[in-house]
Amino acid sequence: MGRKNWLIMLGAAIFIGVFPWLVMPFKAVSHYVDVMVFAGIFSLVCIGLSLLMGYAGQISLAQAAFFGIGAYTSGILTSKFGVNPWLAMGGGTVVCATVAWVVGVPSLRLKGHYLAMATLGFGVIVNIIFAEEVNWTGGPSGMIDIPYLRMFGRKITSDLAWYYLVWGIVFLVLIFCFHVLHSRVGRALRAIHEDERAAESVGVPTAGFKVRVFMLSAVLASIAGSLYTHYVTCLNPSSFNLMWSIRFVLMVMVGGMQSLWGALVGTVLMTFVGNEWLQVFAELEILAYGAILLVVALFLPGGIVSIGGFRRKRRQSALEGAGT
Amino acid sequence: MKSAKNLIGLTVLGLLITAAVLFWSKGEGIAAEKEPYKIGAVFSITGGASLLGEPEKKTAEMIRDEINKQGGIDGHPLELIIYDDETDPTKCNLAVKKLIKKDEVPVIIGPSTSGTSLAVVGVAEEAQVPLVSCAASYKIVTPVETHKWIFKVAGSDSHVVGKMFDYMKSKKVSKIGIMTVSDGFGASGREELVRLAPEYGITIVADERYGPQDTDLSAQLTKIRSAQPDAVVNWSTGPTQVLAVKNWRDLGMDKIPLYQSHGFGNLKNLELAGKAAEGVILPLARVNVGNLLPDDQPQKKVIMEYTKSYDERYKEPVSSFGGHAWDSMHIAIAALKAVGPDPAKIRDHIENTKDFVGQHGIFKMSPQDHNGLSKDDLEMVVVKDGKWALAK
Amino acid sequence: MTGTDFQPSAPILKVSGLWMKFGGVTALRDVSYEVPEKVIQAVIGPNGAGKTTLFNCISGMLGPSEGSITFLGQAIGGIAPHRIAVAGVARTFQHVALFKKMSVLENVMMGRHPRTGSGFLAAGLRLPGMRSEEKLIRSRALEYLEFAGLAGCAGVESGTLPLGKQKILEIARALATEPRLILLDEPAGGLNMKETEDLGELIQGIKKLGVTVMLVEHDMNLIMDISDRVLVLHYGEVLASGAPAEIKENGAVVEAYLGAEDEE
Amino acid sequence: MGTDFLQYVISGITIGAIYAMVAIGYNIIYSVTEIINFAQGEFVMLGGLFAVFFAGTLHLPLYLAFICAVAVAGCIGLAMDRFIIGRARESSVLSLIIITIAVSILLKGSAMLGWGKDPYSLPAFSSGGPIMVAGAAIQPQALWIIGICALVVISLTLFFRKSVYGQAMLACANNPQAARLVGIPVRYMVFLSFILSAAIGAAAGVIITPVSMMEYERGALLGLKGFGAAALGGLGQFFGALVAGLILGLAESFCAGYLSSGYKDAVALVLLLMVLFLKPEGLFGNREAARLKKF
Repeated sequence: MGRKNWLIMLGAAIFIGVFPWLVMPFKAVSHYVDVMVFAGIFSLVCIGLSLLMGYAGQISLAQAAFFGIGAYTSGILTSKFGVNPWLAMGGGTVVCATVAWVVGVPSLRLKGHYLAMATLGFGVIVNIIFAEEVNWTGGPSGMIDIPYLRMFGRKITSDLAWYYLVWGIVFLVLIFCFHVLHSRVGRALRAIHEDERAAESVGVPTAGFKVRVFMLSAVLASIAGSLYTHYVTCLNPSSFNLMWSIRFVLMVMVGGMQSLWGALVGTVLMTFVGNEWLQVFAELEILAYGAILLVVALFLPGGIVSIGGFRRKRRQSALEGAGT
Repeated sequence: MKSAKNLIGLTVLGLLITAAVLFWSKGEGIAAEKEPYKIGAVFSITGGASLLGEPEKKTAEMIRDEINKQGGIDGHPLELIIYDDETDPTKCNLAVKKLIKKDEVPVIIGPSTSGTSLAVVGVAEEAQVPLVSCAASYKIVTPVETHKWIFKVAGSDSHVVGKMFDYMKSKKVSKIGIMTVSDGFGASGREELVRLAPEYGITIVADERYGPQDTDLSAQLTKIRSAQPDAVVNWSTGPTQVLAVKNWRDLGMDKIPLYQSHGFGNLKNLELAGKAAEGVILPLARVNVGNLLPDDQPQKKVIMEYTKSYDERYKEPVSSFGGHAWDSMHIAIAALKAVGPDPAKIRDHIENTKDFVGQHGIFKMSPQDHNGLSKDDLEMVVVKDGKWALAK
Repeated sequence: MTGTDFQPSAPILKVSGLWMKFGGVTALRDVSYEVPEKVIQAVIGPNGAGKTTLFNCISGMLGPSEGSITFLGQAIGGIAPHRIAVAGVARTFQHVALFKKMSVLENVMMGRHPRTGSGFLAAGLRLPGMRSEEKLIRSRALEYLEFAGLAGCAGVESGTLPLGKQKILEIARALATEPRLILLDEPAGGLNMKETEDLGELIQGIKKLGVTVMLVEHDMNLIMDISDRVLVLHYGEVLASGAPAEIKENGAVVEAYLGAEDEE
Repeated sequence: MGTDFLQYVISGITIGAIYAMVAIGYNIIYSVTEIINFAQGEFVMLGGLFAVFFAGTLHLPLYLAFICAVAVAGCIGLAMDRFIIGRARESSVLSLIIITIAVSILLKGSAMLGWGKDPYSLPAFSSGGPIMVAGAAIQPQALWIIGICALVVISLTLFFRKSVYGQAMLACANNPQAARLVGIPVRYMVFLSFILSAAIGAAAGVIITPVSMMEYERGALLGLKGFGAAALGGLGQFFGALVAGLILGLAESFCAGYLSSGYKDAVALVLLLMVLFLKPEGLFGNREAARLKKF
């Protein structure tokens, strides 16, 4: 990955590292750490989605479903079968990857609205299953008593520990994804996005790659879901409904699909907007949320990262990246 | 150029919002003479359960104003901090954390629904802040050993179901068909119906479900009808319970009496269902039927007061849900009055609440029971001439 | 690889009984033809004769309605284009289809795709095998750029190149897949005289590498200069085939062309 | 058994007719602009609530309330195109999806502020109890719903087949450039499509309110089902939308009756997925035409 991306990553890592110490002394913003834990969890979903949307050019309105499949797999395995949470997390990724493959192979032949529709339908079906399979999932009242995550023999309960754990994983995933993007595979993805026919002509199995990116995004959502499960220790189908799938797409859109940084910026921003900053509007919050979306979609189609010519930088760093 | 303008605009907007947030969090309570007492509240004011959260919020705000008009709690003004969780467990979780960390409240009331309540039980427990939920599920307060800091003011569904089954037995009903909405409210009700039926010698011959936004329940009712039960039980909140009444009537199922859950306890439902609702039977908390109670009923006074002032202020009838907020607010206020803003002391005080006369009953909390209600706190009610009447 | 003499050998590509129908339109009608190895095979014909359709069938972009296509003894009719590319058929497009937002070098590196194998995990974890492979991809891509005379603009965004260079780049990208057969669809279209001359040299260079070239072209001078064999299509049918000189003298071909000109 | 079956058919057809009308709303806008308007469901909700406003608050007679509600929704549709979608005509499919979702959030939020969170009802269009047919009950309102749906489908089909305006609208969809060249005012046609689609959605909302009530949150689900019907029947196919709507309604009703009522929504969606996977252009769509659509 390029030098610029490393620099940005270093900056971001430093910021994330000191953030809790910046906000904790101030009571009014001390709970921002909690918001950031959720932002981190959602970031994992959105990084995957950004790969799918921005690089493979496919839309998915089913990310919340994968998020939920990961979460429920973890929840069920740990609370009902006593499986080690980390193993359960792995189990979740396997389940998600399999489901994504089964759904992805027929879906990804579709495009545009049709693909949006197919993924949306799948997402809603999964949510109905969460609500209906009461014996497994606890149904609409939810699943409780999910064990905490343990690391080095200790329970992870403090918000600060969660914060660093989640963001640590986010950065590992980011590095992984940047490496993927600046490789043979990443080039192939960009090629598919630019011209599918030409990509096929140089031997890129476009359908296969799309399915694999879809699977990767599902796996990332699954990891996020497992983390969510053990953080909240309670699961409810409404955390994984269509509204959340739409929210994830919006986070990526608002940040900018052209780069993974966009997904990150958009997720953090929208998590704060949705949970914090709009609360001053009270009942008007829903209007403010809609208005922000509208403004971004109309006037900033490239997302927030397109504001400062960020996209051009990415372009250059990608070139450098090709050399490393 | 354009993007530069956008950038500036967004930055300014961000700064304004931050400034507003900071101002808000600092600005309140400056004028108070004595340190204000805080109560944190999380309700589902919007989203799927907004029909619950809305009256809860209104009730809580009304009580705050009443208390402050009377000079606060021992001279301490009452500060009520309400967050909307949008009926979303994630948002609810964050809201409770915010109440604990940012607002440092010594006691929290809400959330409105079982799903959201369960999502924050762990948070309150971990932070050791007492939480008085307004939702019904027994899972919220059991087992008590791991739910030391959690209370709830809504009667458990087992009380409601028990009351209903008692009444059914007296009416010689032995086979019932149930239909429940597939959200937390309906799922929890269904669980209790299925669990308790054998104890009362009742057989469930049909078990149907539907979505909270369904537009037609004829199919479910038709299926129930063909199972030939002695009664139908519908368990939901919101428009579907009115729909159930209408469809039940339209299908000509009058001979199979329709029982509703306590969720039906809102005069608006009677208005919407109109004539179709005649004869519907349901167990109801006394808050909904204040005027039907005999004058010597201990709850009569508080219920009539609440009914009157709520109606005056908001021009709408009270509902069960507002009643929950009333109970939780007053339990919290009583604790604050007795022991001051110390979470641990408040917890102990709430746990020892005895004979607290509330809207939903007379609470008898104990270390074994963090709810304090029983099925005796409910009344069986039948709809007669578009009004509630006590069922005989 | 030393001489430029025409030395017929076993066919590398065999098309037999090929039909291609779109709804009511028949674009190819019972086309049967063999292309020997290591030749420059031109395909000509008036507009709408089915030349590009033939290329699309060979490269897998279209599945033929009927008939078989055999490449190096392997039936490739109707299989996915990327698998045909792996089998050793590369192509360029009539309207340049570069990855415009990628650099010139990256475009050629894309060409190495079917000859390399590291996947998501190897890339994401930056495994040693993948890193050395990436280095190799880069150096091989540079070699192909050198061959095509584009080494000077390796870092340029390919969409910004002039058309002539874009066409050459597309050929370089196709060559990077190490094909045994390369299909060039109107490579000289839109090029000026000098560029066309260079292109001719490049194509002959490709032949010297041992790669069979099939080209669709309208520029008759170029075809007469460089091709070893010419196939003439007309209304989806084979009208004539043979050495360039023979085709030039063929009455039917001349008539077909003149007729077509009249229509236009 | 027979009675039950008939009852399932009746409730399936009634709700199916509503899905069909919502689907037609999607189809009109899609036919002319190739945009999927994710706010379509909100027009249904607005139609119902405005009818409540005109009939309940202003005490207009029911038929006037119906007309006014449909007209207001039409104006909102027009405004939506004029001030929002019109500015984003060149945006990508993804941007347009987001924009219409944003509009739906705005409409829903405004409705919440305007009407509150309570459900509202309307009196049925004609009084009288249910009609009993072989033991199955048919509500008179169900007949209204089916009748109005049929009327909408027939008049729209005639409109697009026979009238100059209808032909012109379709021409805009097929090739806006050419349409402009032959003198069709494309902008005007797009306005018309938004008005028509919002109005039809609103009409669906008005006729269903006496049966199922209406509250601010109802739009999304109805929109989703209607969307399913539109896709099932083939985007842009009016007759297909009608048949697909009825199929969806019947499938749901039968699933609730004979299989599991909890999974009834899933059945409709599984049906939709299967059609998308096996015949992406929809049951009545044209494969060649679907391929030509620019996605």
